[in-house]
Amino acid sequence: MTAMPKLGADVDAQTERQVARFLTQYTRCLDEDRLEDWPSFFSGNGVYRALSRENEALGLPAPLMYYYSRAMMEDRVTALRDALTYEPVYTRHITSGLLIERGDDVLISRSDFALYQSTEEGITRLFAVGAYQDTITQENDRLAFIDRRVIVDTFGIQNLIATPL
Amino acid sequence: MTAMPKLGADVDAQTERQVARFLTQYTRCLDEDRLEDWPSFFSGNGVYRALSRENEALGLPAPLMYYYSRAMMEDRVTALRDALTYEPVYTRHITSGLLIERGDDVLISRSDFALYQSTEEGITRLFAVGAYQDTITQENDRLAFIDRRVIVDTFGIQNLIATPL
Amino acid sequence: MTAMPKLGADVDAQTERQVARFLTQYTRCLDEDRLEDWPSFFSGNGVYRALSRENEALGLPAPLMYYYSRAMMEDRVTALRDALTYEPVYTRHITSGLLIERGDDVLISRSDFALYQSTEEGITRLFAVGAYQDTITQENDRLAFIDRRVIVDTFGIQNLIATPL
Amino acid sequence: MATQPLENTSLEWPVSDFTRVPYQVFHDASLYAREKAALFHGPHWNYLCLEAEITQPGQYVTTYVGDTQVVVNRTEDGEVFAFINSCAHRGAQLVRKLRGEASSFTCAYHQWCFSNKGDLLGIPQQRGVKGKGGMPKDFDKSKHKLKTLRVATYKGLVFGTFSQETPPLRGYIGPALLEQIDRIFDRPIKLLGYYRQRVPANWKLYLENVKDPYNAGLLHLFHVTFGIYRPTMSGRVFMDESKGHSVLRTADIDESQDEVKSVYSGSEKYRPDYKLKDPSLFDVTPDYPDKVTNMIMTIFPNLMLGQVANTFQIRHVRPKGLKEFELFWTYFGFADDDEDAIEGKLRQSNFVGPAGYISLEDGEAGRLVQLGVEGRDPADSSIVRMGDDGVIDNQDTLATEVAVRGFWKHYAASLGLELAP
Amino acid sequence: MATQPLENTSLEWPVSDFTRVPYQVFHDASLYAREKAALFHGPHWNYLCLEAEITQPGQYVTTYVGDTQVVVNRTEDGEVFAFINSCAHRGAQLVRKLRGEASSFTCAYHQWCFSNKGDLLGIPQQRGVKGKGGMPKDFDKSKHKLKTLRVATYKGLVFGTFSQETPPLRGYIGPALLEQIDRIFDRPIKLLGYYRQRVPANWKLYLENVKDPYNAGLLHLFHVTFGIYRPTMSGRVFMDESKGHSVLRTADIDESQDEVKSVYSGSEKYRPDYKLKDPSLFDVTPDYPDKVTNMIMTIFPNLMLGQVANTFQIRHVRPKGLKEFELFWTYFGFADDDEDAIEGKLRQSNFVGPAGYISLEDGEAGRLVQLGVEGRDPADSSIVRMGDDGVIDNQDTLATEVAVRGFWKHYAASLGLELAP
Amino acid sequence: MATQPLENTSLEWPVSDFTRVPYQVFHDASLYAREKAALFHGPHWNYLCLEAEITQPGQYVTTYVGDTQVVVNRTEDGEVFAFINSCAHRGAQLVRKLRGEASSFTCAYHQWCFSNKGDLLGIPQQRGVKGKGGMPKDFDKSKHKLKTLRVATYKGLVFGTFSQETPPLRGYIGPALLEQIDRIFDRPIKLLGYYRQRVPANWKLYLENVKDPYNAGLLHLFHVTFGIYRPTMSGRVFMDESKGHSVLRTADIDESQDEVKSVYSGSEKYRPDYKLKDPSLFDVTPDYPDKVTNMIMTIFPNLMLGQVANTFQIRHVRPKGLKEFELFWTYFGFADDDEDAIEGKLRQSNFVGPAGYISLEDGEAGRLVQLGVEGRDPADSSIVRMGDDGVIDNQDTLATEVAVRGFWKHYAASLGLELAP
Ligand code: FES
Ligand code: FES
Ligand code: FES
Ligand SMILES: [Fe+3]
Ligand SMILES: [Fe+3]
Ligand SMILES: [Fe+3]
Repeated sequence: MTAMPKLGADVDAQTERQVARFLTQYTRCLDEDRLEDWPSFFSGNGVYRALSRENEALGLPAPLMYYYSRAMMEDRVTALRDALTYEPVYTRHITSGLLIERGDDVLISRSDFALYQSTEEGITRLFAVGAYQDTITQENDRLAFIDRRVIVDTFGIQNLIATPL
Repeated sequence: MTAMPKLGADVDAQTERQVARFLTQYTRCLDEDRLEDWPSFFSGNGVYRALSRENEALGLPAPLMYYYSRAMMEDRVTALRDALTYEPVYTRHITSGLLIERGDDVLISRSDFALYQSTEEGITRLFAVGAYQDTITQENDRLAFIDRRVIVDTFGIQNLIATPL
Repeated sequence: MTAMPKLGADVDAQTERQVARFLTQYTRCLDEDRLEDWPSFFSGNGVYRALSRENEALGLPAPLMYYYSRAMMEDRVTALRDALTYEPVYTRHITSGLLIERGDDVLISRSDFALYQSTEEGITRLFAVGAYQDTITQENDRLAFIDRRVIVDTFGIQNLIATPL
Repeated sequence: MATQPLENTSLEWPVSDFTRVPYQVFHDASLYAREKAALFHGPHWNYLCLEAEITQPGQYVTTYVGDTQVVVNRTEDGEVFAFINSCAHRGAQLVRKLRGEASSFTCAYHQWCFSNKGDLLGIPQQRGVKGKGGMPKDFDKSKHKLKTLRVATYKGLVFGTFSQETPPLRGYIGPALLEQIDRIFDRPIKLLGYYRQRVPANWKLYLENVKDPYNAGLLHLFHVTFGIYRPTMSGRVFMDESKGHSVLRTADIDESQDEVKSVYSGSEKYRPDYKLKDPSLFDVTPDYPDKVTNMIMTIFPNLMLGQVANTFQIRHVRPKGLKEFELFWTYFGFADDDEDAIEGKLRQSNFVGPAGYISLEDGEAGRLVQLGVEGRDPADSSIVRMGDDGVIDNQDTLATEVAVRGFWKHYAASLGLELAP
Repeated sequence: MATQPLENTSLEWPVSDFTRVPYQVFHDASLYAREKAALFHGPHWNYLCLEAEITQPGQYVTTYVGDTQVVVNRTEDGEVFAFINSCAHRGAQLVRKLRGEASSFTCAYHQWCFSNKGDLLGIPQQRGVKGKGGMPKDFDKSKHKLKTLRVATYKGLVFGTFSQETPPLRGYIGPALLEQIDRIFDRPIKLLGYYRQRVPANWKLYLENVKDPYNAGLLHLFHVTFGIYRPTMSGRVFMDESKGHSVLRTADIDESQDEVKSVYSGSEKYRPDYKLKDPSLFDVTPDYPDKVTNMIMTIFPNLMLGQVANTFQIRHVRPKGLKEFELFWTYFGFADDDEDAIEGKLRQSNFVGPAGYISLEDGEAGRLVQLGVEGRDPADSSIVRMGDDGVIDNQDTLATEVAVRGFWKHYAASLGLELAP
Repeated sequence: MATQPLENTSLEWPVSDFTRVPYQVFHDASLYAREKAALFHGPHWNYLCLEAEITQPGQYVTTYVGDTQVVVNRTEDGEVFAFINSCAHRGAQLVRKLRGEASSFTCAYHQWCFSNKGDLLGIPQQRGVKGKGGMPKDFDKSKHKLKTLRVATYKGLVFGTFSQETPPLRGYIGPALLEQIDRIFDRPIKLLGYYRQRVPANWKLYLENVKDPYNAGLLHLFHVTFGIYRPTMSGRVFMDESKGHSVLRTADIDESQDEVKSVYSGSEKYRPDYKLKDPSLFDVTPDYPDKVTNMIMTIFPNLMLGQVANTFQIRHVRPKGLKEFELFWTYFGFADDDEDAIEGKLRQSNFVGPAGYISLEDGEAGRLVQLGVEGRDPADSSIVRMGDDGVIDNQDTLATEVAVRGFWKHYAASLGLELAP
């Protein structure tokens, strides 16, 4: 029954709550501008990759963002804090559509997001909608991303992408 | 205490998770353009009806979409695939506000949605916000819509409605 | 591990469901225009306060809305119904990001929202995004807000705020 | 925009038989202002609403004449009055709900109060307060009415005009169209609902579309495959004297399948094989014995009244700036429809409206043309020659665009556009 | 827009006593450009900010003069300087945060560095690199300052002007208004917060509103019912010489309930019966003994300074294009306010701001008028006769629109608009 | 806009050596229409796409010439044809997907069918139906082609022009730039992906940016600190005859750290101390032995072709109205790249595109300048004197803005703008 994949069926309520909380802590961390904490959501050699839905659909590999180590993510944060010139905005993530299934030793998670940016003058724009495709590991009883792929529907990027999605 | 209706109070956590997953699988099916699977979320003589909040408020019956059998839904999908002329877009549903209560042999579910459309050039527009009012049945241990009513707040439709909401 | 605060860790699934349902009943109450029920979500001397993210960031106290008793909230509703001149709109809340932790005798809850307004001609605008910061009490086995702080990112208010957020 | 003088446009019409339409008409801001003055505020009858929406004294509904919001209401003595929704004092929008009931209208700003005929009834503090202030002694309430429209109705259709020159409504519509209106409104109607579409196109593109039987059998597979509309059916296009109004009419008679096959040889749209898994959509008893499956009437400038199978509807084309319009549908049945008849009309709502198998493609056609023509040079023009060049007259065929030419002829005349030398 | 020549508008004023306002002023794009040149970049003092926002040397805040963003900052020697937020090199926005601290400003694009007085301090690679490139020998840094404004302050209010012709600030404001400013700023203030509203209306509609005591007692039930403002109170409207500035002032004296009843006979807005379930909103000690409940001052072109009960605020009307403005509120109390006084002002914030019982209706009034007037013919005009026609002068009544006429008189003069023959 | 006559602008250029650029060029609507006619539909070669995107017969891709959408496709005989995406009948957008395969194109509206060379192949009901209607006898399909462009290619770059006057492509580009193109396209490329940015700025601000080596070493910390680009490197700026095209080129040679220190003394952007925790970003083998780290070529009017370290890309600057453009990136590697080389280019995608350490700041620069200049008086202008005044010619330094002046010189000439007297 295609509409009823086993997807997620075999994950217990407790795990589901734990993953949901983990994903929420990630977006809240960004929305509260605690960028320095962002890399800590990933395992040491975790991969963060943002891809336009266009390249994805065409099977083209060029990523919007591509960080393949926690160290690289820390470099990004340093650049954002000390070096790069971009518009300061407040962000707000709204998420839904969480479905989880268990892979071998990992959790496979899918969810959707809408990301809003508000200027210093309080004007809000929808910056992007898209999907999170995550592979999550349980390291000494905390969760961490092994791989987070962000599919961006709004790939006609409004000027630029500074902070992670 | 009007603010604390019994609504949902008597549905167990397990059922709540199951319905949440079912509703998410529905929107994901649409967002992944698996239209062919859409009718399978309904029971054989299930009804799908989209109504503008305007007609709803005025008590006028004219629906935006009205399919009263799975066969009719399959006809719609065929027309969308083979015949109709409309703009190709990527869709993304964001949902929240799920409340469930148990009717006799059925589940009554209420939830809200925001539906985004992104063009082939990556420009995203809010296409519609609204509510799902569902009657769900448990058929041989899977769920299916007996009746899905989609109330559309954004009834000043942006050009046209092609794929189901 | 900053990214993994204990936040919410110690709240049981049952409580989490109860709070989620309570918060959803609040937004649904507003979206269904049952304003008269709005004060009943608060304890008798509960406080409702809306603050712009700008003032919040600057540490300035001036609130957008400030009601410090259920009676005051009832006064607001009466004014909205009988006296004030403002544009009639349909509202729709989309929420996510619920994290709960237990304080002493109270529940501390954080969540995010996007609020849409649709005109009588069916045109929808994003009215505001922001966050709810709540202190919730359990009074004779029902929940009530002791304090609901609404942080408004979209503080460049589109004309005016009539109904509560 | 509103301040654009009437003269200020560079457009001249390239050909005298209107077989060409300069694309400029779809994206020239100066024309938009000119249309407001010449068409919507000029000597034409503009559709306002249905009497069925204001059956009781005190009922009002808001509508648009061009992009000007207008209030229409029924007075105690049963008459219908209409006025611009703007206060006679300092211009505030007077009525703030889309529809409702009121015996008089009080402005929110300073509470000037107007009768439902538009007369000024009262002014707070007219004589001042404590003997100070107030209006000048010579202030004359009778000189401060709301800006009203002349109103005329025919068979429950309500029209209004700002001009004194506009001829009587029946003459304006003309006998050929009146007959078609009579056919539909031979009995009381019953309101079934509204639809609203915001189409990203100039409003005139929708008029072109619904005056064009040529696209009807080519854009819409449903029309063709399920025999709602085929150029091989018995069909006619006819217009009024001015050529600004038109009717496309098809009846399911005199058609042979060989003809159909030959006309659609090689086309993807005709699929004799195509079947519905649930054909109950078509399993509805006709409302009239005359085998008419499709009747699309347009009344200049921006009204469409139509029948598609068992569905009956008003489509009011409301400009919202140069490149957008609201297509406002009033969907109705008949007071004496039984449950099955109503259910049939609700089923067939799947043909029409924003999601309708047929109508959704008309919105898309508007979008496609607007997109396409904006890339063209201003001097470029469309080719409107189907049905032959030259004189614009009624034709007993659906392989024609003559009614489109008729529209542009009357449009150019109404705006006072010159022909290119 | 910016390239619109000053002459390019068709507007002539219909009457010499400004009892009529052509609706064109609210939707004519050519006027918007003309306002920028004549009002905002012309010989007028435009409000910038409060000194209380830049108390320390190095503190800066951004603001707007018309729709031009301006940076205001305090230098080491305690002076206040202001300049357009655009680099003298290739025009980039120089300051990228709304407010902050900086002793100098470096442009992100090529790192030209400017002093907080607007002088060009340094240019990377001015002498080139390795003996090649760089600026011409004759390049003179002193010729490339930022575009600065003349700045003047009064009682902590900071104003700026681009013109050399603008008269001294005190003279510009005039003694009658200075006295009212003195009343409020008799002691140091304390910033309580900001509010921002994006009102879908032409900016001048807000000025009309707050210069109009006639609406104050009619639009706002709270005003009336709870005695914050009633036309039956002792009230005055007075203006400066130019009539461009104005004060509306009411004190809760000389009022009898019979008068109130007679004035509001038949009105829905006055509800003597109306009670609050929680009246603590009004249970706040007055800040001044003079029984003044309401004081609304406007300083031409776009500043409002006001007291409503215990609330004190700046309202800066910032145009954002022809049909939108930001209403930027600076809400303040006094340095010596005790906790109760502050709490009282926070409570009464429920009167003002975007959600305030009173102020929310002023945003709505702007929206309603903009909506209403766009439907009207360009030639139509509003009626502004309350308080009599003819000479524009101070009046001891609130049943008047005279200050609205004063605004338009000075507006027309400032833009050099002609009277219709 | 499209109807704007070519003459209708008030702009005169203030100085003959283009060391000043009037800010009007970035927000004057009349210029936008003029650019469409003179640059995009005029005698210039506009970039369309890469041959690599349409390698097979029948493949098509849509692109833009100015803001006009154009379809480019390869025919059976391997030729490349291009036409405006608007039907020859009534103008509908013909091709409705961004890219795909088709041997012919059928319009959705009335199914007119066109060959991939733009010829009209067939018209439904041309001879009418049942002997009635149809096209006039004299209707000549050959007179109703799509609006095609002349197409020319060089090393896989596809260009098109609407004008017959445009000189041959090689001559248009000129030998100096051809040589740089040859360097990159010495072997087959491999498409890696696309990026799209919607930058809230006039399209010409992006051209200014990428023709300006002066900002390259000042705006971008990464450039400088990690030695991708420093003015102290060996660098050159050269142009074609017209000065409209340009190349900025830097090679990592002849640089001493003392020079670097002296040039960046006092600057925050150069951080010799700055280290990456994960430097693998730079741990990629160069694609060429020539030590070139940065090559930015622009071909008038709106193409950029560039190398940044190991990344190669097309940046097509697509105007979307006066104050917005789409920066459309085509990111590519080479057919013979091995896995490591590809992986290296994907890593270094972190330099470029909407989120790239370097490129994100160029979008921001555009936003900042647009914001800044809109506040300035129309008469104000930018200062473009780095690299000296006077004659516009190639320079062996990066401390120069000469290529920016070259752009404006050719721009003014192409639009036929006068010099101020
Ligand atoms: S604007 Fe209507 S009463 Fe004043
Ligand atoms: S634009 Fe400011 S330094 Fe160049
Ligand atoms: S518009 Fe293309 S076929 Fe008619
Ligand atoms: Fe059609
Ligand atoms: Fe007011
Ligand atoms: Fe750059």
